[in-house]
Amino acid sequence: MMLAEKYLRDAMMPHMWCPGCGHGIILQAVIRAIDKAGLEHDKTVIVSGIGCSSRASGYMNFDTLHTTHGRALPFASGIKMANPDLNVIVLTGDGDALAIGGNHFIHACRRNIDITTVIFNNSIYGMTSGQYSPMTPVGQFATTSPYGNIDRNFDVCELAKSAGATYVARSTAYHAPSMPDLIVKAINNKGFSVVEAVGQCPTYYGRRNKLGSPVDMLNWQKEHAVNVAAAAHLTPEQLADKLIIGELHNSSAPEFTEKYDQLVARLQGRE
Amino acid sequence: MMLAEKYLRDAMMPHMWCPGCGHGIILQAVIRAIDKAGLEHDKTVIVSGIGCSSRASGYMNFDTLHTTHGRALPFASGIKMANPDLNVIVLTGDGDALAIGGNHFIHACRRNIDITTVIFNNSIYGMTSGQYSPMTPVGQFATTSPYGNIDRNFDVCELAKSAGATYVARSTAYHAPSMPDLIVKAINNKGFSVVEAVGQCPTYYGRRNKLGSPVDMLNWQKEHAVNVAAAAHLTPEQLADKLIIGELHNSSAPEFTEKYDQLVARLQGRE
Amino acid sequence: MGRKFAVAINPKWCKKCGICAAFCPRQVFTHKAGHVPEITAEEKCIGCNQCEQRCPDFAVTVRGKNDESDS
Amino acid sequence: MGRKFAVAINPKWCKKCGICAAFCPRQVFTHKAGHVPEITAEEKCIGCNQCEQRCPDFAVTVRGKNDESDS
Amino acid sequence: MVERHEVRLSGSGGQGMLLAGIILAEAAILADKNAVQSQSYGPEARGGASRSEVVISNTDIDYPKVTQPEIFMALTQEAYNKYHHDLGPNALLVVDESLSLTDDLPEKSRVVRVPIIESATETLKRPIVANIVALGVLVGASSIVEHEFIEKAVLNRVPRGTEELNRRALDLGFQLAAGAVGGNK
Amino acid sequence: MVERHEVRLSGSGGQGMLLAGIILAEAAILADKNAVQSQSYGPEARGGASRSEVVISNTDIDYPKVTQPEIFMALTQEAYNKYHHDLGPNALLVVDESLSLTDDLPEKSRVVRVPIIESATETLKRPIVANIVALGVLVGASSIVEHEFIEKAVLNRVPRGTEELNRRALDLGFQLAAGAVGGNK
Amino acid sequence: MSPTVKLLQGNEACVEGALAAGVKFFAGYPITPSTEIAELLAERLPLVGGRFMQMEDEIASMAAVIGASLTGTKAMTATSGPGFSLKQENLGFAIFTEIPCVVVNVMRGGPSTGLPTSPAQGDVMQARWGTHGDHPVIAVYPASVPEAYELTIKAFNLSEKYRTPVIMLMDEVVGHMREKVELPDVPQIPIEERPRPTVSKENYLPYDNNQGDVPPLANFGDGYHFHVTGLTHDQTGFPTSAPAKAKVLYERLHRKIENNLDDILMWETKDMEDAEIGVLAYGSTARSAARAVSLAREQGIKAGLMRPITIWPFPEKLITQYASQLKSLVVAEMNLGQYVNEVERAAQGQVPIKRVLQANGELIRPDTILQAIMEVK
Amino acid sequence: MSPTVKLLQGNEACVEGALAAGVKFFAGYPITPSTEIAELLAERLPLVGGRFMQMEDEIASMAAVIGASLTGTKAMTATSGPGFSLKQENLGFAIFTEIPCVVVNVMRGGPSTGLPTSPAQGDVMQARWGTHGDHPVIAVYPASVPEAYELTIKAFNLSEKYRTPVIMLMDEVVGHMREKVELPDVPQIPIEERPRPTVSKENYLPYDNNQGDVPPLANFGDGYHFHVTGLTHDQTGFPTSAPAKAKVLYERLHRKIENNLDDILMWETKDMEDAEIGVLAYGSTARSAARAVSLAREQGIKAGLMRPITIWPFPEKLITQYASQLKSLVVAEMNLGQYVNEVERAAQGQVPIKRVLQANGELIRPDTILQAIMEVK
Ligand SMILES: Cc1ncc(C[n+]2csc(CCOP(=O)(O)OP(=O)(O)O)c2C)c(N)n1
Ligand SMILES: Cc1ncc(C[n+]2csc(CCOP(=O)(O)OP(=O)(O)O)c2C)c(N)n1
Ligand code: SF4
Ligand code: SF4
Ligand code: SF4
Ligand code: SF4
Ligand code: SF4
Ligand code: SF4
Ligand SMILES: [Mg+2]
Ligand SMILES: [Mg+2]
Repeated sequence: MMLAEKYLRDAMMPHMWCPGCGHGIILQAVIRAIDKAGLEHDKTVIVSGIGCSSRASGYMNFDTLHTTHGRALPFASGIKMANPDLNVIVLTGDGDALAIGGNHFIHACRRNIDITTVIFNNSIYGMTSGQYSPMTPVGQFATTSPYGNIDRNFDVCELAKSAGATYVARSTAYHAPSMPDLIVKAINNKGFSVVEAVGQCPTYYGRRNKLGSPVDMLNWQKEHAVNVAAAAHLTPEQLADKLIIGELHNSSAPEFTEKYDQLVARLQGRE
Repeated sequence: MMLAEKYLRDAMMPHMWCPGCGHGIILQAVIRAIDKAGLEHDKTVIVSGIGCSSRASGYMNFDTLHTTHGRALPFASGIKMANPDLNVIVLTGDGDALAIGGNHFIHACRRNIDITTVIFNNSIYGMTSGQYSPMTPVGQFATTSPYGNIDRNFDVCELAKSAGATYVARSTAYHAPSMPDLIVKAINNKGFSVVEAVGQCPTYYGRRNKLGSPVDMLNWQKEHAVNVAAAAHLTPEQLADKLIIGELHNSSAPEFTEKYDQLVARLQGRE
Repeated sequence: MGRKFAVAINPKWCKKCGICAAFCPRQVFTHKAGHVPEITAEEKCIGCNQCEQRCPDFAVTVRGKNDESDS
Repeated sequence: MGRKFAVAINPKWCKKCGICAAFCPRQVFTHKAGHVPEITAEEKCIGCNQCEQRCPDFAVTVRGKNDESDS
Repeated sequence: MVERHEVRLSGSGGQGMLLAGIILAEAAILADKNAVQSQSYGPEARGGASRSEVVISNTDIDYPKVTQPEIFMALTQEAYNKYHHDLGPNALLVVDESLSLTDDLPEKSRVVRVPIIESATETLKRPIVANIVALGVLVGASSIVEHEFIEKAVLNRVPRGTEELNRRALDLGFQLAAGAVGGNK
Repeated sequence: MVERHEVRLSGSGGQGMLLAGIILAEAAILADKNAVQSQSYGPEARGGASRSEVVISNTDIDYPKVTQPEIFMALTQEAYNKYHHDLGPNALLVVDESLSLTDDLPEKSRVVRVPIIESATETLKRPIVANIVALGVLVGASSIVEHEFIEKAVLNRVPRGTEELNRRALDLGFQLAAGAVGGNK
Repeated sequence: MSPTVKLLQGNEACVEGALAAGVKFFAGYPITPSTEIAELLAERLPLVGGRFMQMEDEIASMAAVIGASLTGTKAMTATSGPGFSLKQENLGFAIFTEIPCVVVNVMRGGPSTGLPTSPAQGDVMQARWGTHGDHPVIAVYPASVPEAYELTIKAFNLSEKYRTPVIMLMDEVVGHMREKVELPDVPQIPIEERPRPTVSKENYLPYDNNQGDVPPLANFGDGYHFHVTGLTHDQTGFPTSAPAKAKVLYERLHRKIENNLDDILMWETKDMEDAEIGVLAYGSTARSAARAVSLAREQGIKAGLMRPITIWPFPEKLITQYASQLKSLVVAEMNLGQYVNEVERAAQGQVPIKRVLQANGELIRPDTILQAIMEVK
Repeated sequence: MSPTVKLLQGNEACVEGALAAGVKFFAGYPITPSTEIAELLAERLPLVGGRFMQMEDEIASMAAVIGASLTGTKAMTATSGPGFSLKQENLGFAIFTEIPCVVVNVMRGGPSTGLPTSPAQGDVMQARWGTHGDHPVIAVYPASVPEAYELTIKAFNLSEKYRTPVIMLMDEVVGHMREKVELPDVPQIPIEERPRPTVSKENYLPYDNNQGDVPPLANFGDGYHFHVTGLTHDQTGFPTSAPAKAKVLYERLHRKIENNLDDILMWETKDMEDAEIGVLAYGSTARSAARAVSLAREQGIKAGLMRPITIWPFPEKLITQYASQLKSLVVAEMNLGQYVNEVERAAQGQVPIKRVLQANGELIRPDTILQAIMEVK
């Protein structure tokens, strides 16, 4: 990958992810998007939580912050609020963003603060060796659901929308070629943007659920993804086990730091 | 109120709420609903967090648990999970449920655990003397929004629905006469149920925003509430400053403790 | 049926907010700011129970006058 | 235009997952389990870039052969 | 010599006792003394009786709390009942005339019982300034700070446009104090 | 007399070294000895080389870690390179024949270099049991536990239906050990 | 292998102990190096009619455990440093409201994410002081896998008997290593249950001072209709801010622990009878210390081992008993100086203290401790 | 009143101090008795081009403060016990990653919700040990409103100078009482800034050991492209689990505090020159103690006051300096025994220690302390 030289930290490579792990594919899409969007390199900050996915920040040659588990968004919010000139991108996992970090997630959505969040959703806690996450579908196996999961999963895109995010999209590792465009739109959205990037954890999720090789898992994504335009013509039954991909929500609302800037301007002008 | 003798702790009355505070009205509706629903007194547990509203548990003559701020739902989940025979009702505030407690809220929704949650929404942190909450509308004043709030608020009913709650309703203190029926339905729903009860904090929210007396605030509720059936015929513009009340969502999905019971039965039968 | 109602306020619990009086459809109460409302027209009461249900302080009771079971 | 592409795998980064090979529309790679794929039919490459974009390890590079700017 | 004075002002939640305490402390500071003001928080402070306490001294104040008030003001019966128990010897009590006193007051306490609330309501037509009237009575009866300082402190704190009203309220308080037969108990 | 033996088993992530260590420890327990097994966790354990360590003693084991292995097994070059540095004197090395040894081994170490992986792959057609073959070699060459106990331990742990395969793998290991010219270095 | 002798990890032994003690509820959130406890209980609990809940975070886990315990269910959670930090607020709630439960912290290197898979003993002071406000604490700390089994049972027992959460600290070494454990069919340690009310429902007071220092606790759902709050409360369970009542509560909470030290404190000594040099260590470090003591004895040095098993409340007596006899006291721990401060305090200057401190993700080696012994001998 | 003399609450003075120190970012979550700090900064910050953020909880507040500080902004948060417990994990992150910021904890009665509007000194040990893992800590504690102003400035200074979060503890008494404060137009305490890199961007290492014990910190957004992680890291900032590198980090973190005690430690004494009875107290309790000392002196008893202002690191020297001179040392605190343990440790048995402990929601009265003085005189 040619952008690697520019955007990756050579000394940290090869990365720690397992062979065939979707995280690397998604990270590449993020990097392509940053490049495509033309973000100023020095003015772009990457923030992550804790998890296999959250290790992404360490590989990226930016100002990078690898925080505590679940807390990437409030750290990122502090950065953005203290210096709104910075482009802030949060890379997080399904567990990091939605288990321990769920509250920060919905509040960042609510505030519509200008941060782009990419959720590396592998339906599992990879880093801690394969417990189910709030994104693990019912019935699936994990070390803490040895008899099949009975804990329902979120539809994170629906959740983000109802909490107030102004841009929401979903893609998969298989759809890596088109993912950067969705992330570019997320970056360009002035407000809180969420891209759910469905990937694969062959080591724990794949193995436990007998989903085959990483290639098989990518094929699963290919077969189960339905573009949002196509999905509009399908019945709920037809969509039951499908992943709707593409841009799912795009609206506009005042952005938090801009509103604060206006407040400061108003107050300082008044004096 | 005649049910007071049966369900209130006489020794704790009069309660600590300010004159005209909506919390007392909502609490009365909760008590009427418990009575109407015919819940077994000894098998009903009330759990609350911290806040003016969360003081409600102390007034109720049940097994009652006044927990830490924001955590009523996970405490309640432990109770319900450890003894699914108990009816568990959570009384919480807009801050308690949705600021610090937001994550537990969406996860309880997701699990669809059989708990009924009544949110005493007064659009403010009352207990700490009037800071804005995640339910304070934009533009309103509070001690921490001295120039008018720029932090958008949640639509908690939408949030609950998208997170997975199977019963969602909204009412207001003004609509006290019809509120108990909504709560009864929430209690009867086998799954996670949310009733947003919009009330008034005359002391902090009312005074800061010059909303007049408690009576004026109730009149505001009366004038701004639109029943869900009526709302269906109105345009978004017409609904802009309205509160849609009534039953907003009622669906069915497997309940968490029941599914666990089935798992235990299956495993123990198998042995 | 010509039922009559007994309306009562528990002065120990009442916090004098006036809500009961404000929303009574029959002006059964007279409320002077800062005081416990007075029940000045009990005979007009139709037993709609709004006063009781909106009282934040559990201070109002409305009973049917021939309703022995609750007395 | 008859453009040709140079496909390369960085063996230091490649983790041998075989994804590049599996999804190449032109069977440019030959992958033996447990080994770095070999580029056995570079001439068939149409430069679609799927191999590069799906490689989890940033190990594949596809360049236009006359593309000097990137070399 | 260290002169330490402990003052407690009490009333109902909405009567502005907190502000009165702050003004008194600020007056002391204007008079180049030291002052510490504190108040009751918590459930105690919500509705019902509330209190504000001030320690005034001509030197540094170490222990900042009031333990034996030598000046005690109460505008409501509830406040009086709740807070009069630990008065020091020779205490000065400034109370609204609507109050009835108990007979457990310290020996030699001096009581100034004047129509504070009524004066604010009837004479000034603004019950809201009862706290300033009360301050006038308190300072008038105790001379704990000079008139000029309490007046300046009042004017510094009150909303713009209400200076005149508050000056009158304060003066009214001084008059009430002057007229009162502050009999020893 | 206290007899304390320290054993390190190493290989690549997927080669079952952890299980081999556990089986060895369980064999020791069956033989009425004490045993402590530990392993590497963390990034180190994900992919690449992994190790499992066992301390075996005829009395209580206090310090539970291996510091100077007297028996060291390595199935991959990477594992060998990473973990052979702190061998004790007179160490026994059990390595796959594909490995090339370095010349920094302790004096008097004994090397058993046999075709473990190849035997599992070619003879048994099941590369997955290379770890059991290796265990056989290790126990055969060291006699650290009796044959009966290691066999029982293997059979206790392996999935039902694979007992025969694993018994054969173990025996194969013993044969390899017996045939090996365990030359001193 | 006899059916009751097994090779188990410390974390597994903890699960066996918990099941033997009658645990029926676990709520947790995965974190290395404690995760095996959750995983194994996810498998085992439903088999015995118990319940496992994976919560959204550690705060919720601690909350759920307290809730479950209030229904009369024995409940536990397990975590490691970052999660232990998050549990602190609700841990304080459980202490203050006197709800029995067991909290396991398998320690890794901190602070923050630190060294997630390496051993450390860095949370020892946090176990004592991690939550805000005044509170007593019971914490136990095993040094071996069999002890992890036993102490888990004892942790439940202490928790029930004294109506208080009990913390079990382990270090990653003990949590992850496998060792021989004998699992009796019926636990040999008698299982304790919390005191339950004997008075009528009307007369029940959840914090009744007249029932001794550990008032009986009713179950939610049994008709007692009692109130539990994290506000300062009087014996009725309802909030109070009256200083006199607050004092009664705070003092009883401390007293119920301090007056029962003989029952609560456990420690072990080795070769201390004639020791001139004491080595104090706990958890896996005590095993290195034991080795060092043996090595020292081999060299004719009169060394001995002092190993606290109950680490909180602090076993003052263990120190004072030997302080005057010793020429020197070596304290070894996998941190940069925590427990040693308490030892120093208790020793009151009677014996010089030598610190063997190490925080680098590795178990302290016996020779490191031996060297310290040699230096002070 | 001269324009620079004001009657302010301790919480208000803290805000004035923070503004004087150059704070430009506050993130918080309301909690009694600290809320005024947030409220006042919500009003003041936008006026000076700073930013106020009300977060969803205390965890997020601490996180946002660290994030803001990384952009080069002086940042703070304020809370009380329950919130302080919740901040612990991220506080540890800030200590470990060496990000300057100020964390105010206005203490109320604990544990749990406790006595929300009453004073206490129950979080003193938590301030030292509340987060998991090994870590040093700086904590300061004012006893008056003017000192709250000054110490807030100093807290920011220490934080910047040593690249570490600084905790400012207050008790509710100090936080809520109003007292005379002189606010100079220009702060008389020189304002410190964190060390910033002087090397080229390519050569910048965020944890460079060769730059002294406090390596320079670049701002996010200035083109240094550096990495910050809560994992144990080497001088590059990237994670390592190599024991040798871990050791380097842990030891430097401790050293940067311990080697600068002369600069960091502040205390005050009164009448100690000839004192036979020392009274050690901090915060508002020290004011009661001061009164008690005066009263004792009036009665001819040679009493003196020792008041730590920097309470962590522990001012050993203050104790050792006087221990041998004293007949008795009275330690008074609003808890059931926290700081006194450290005093006892430092005193090494050289002087008997008398505890005046009280946890009931009331400030200890001077006569209570006086009585203790009389008992030991
Ligand atoms: C407070 C806290 N709790 C738990 C953990 C342990 N932990 C680390 S990563 C992780 C889950 C990661 O899952 P996810 O975000 O989905 O990332 P993945 O590894 O799957 O990419 C957990 C539970 C932790 N580090 N901190
Ligand atoms: C961990 C923690 N943070 C903050 C607080 C302070 N606090 C108590 S109640 C409350 C807000 C209550 O708001 P809400 O739930 O809306 O209840 P209300 O008082 O408005 O009824 C806050 C912030 C606390 N008790 N604990
Ligand atoms: S464990 Fe799973 S998520 Fe983590 S690196 Fe391996 S494959 Fe990826
Ligand atoms: S402060 Fe507001 S919410 Fe609280 S009791 Fe008073 S009116 Fe009700
Ligand atoms: S509504 Fe209730 S509290 Fe209000 S005035 Fe009427 S009786 Fe009193
Ligand atoms: S019941 Fe209805 S009519 Fe009768 S007093 Fe009450 S509100 Fe009025
Ligand atoms: S996709 Fe990448 S890592 Fe996988 S085999 Fe191909 S080059 Fe190697
Ligand atoms: S660019 Fe396309 S055609 Fe060429 S090798 Fe890659 S996947 Fe195959
Ligand atoms: Mg994941
Ligand atoms: Mg509220």
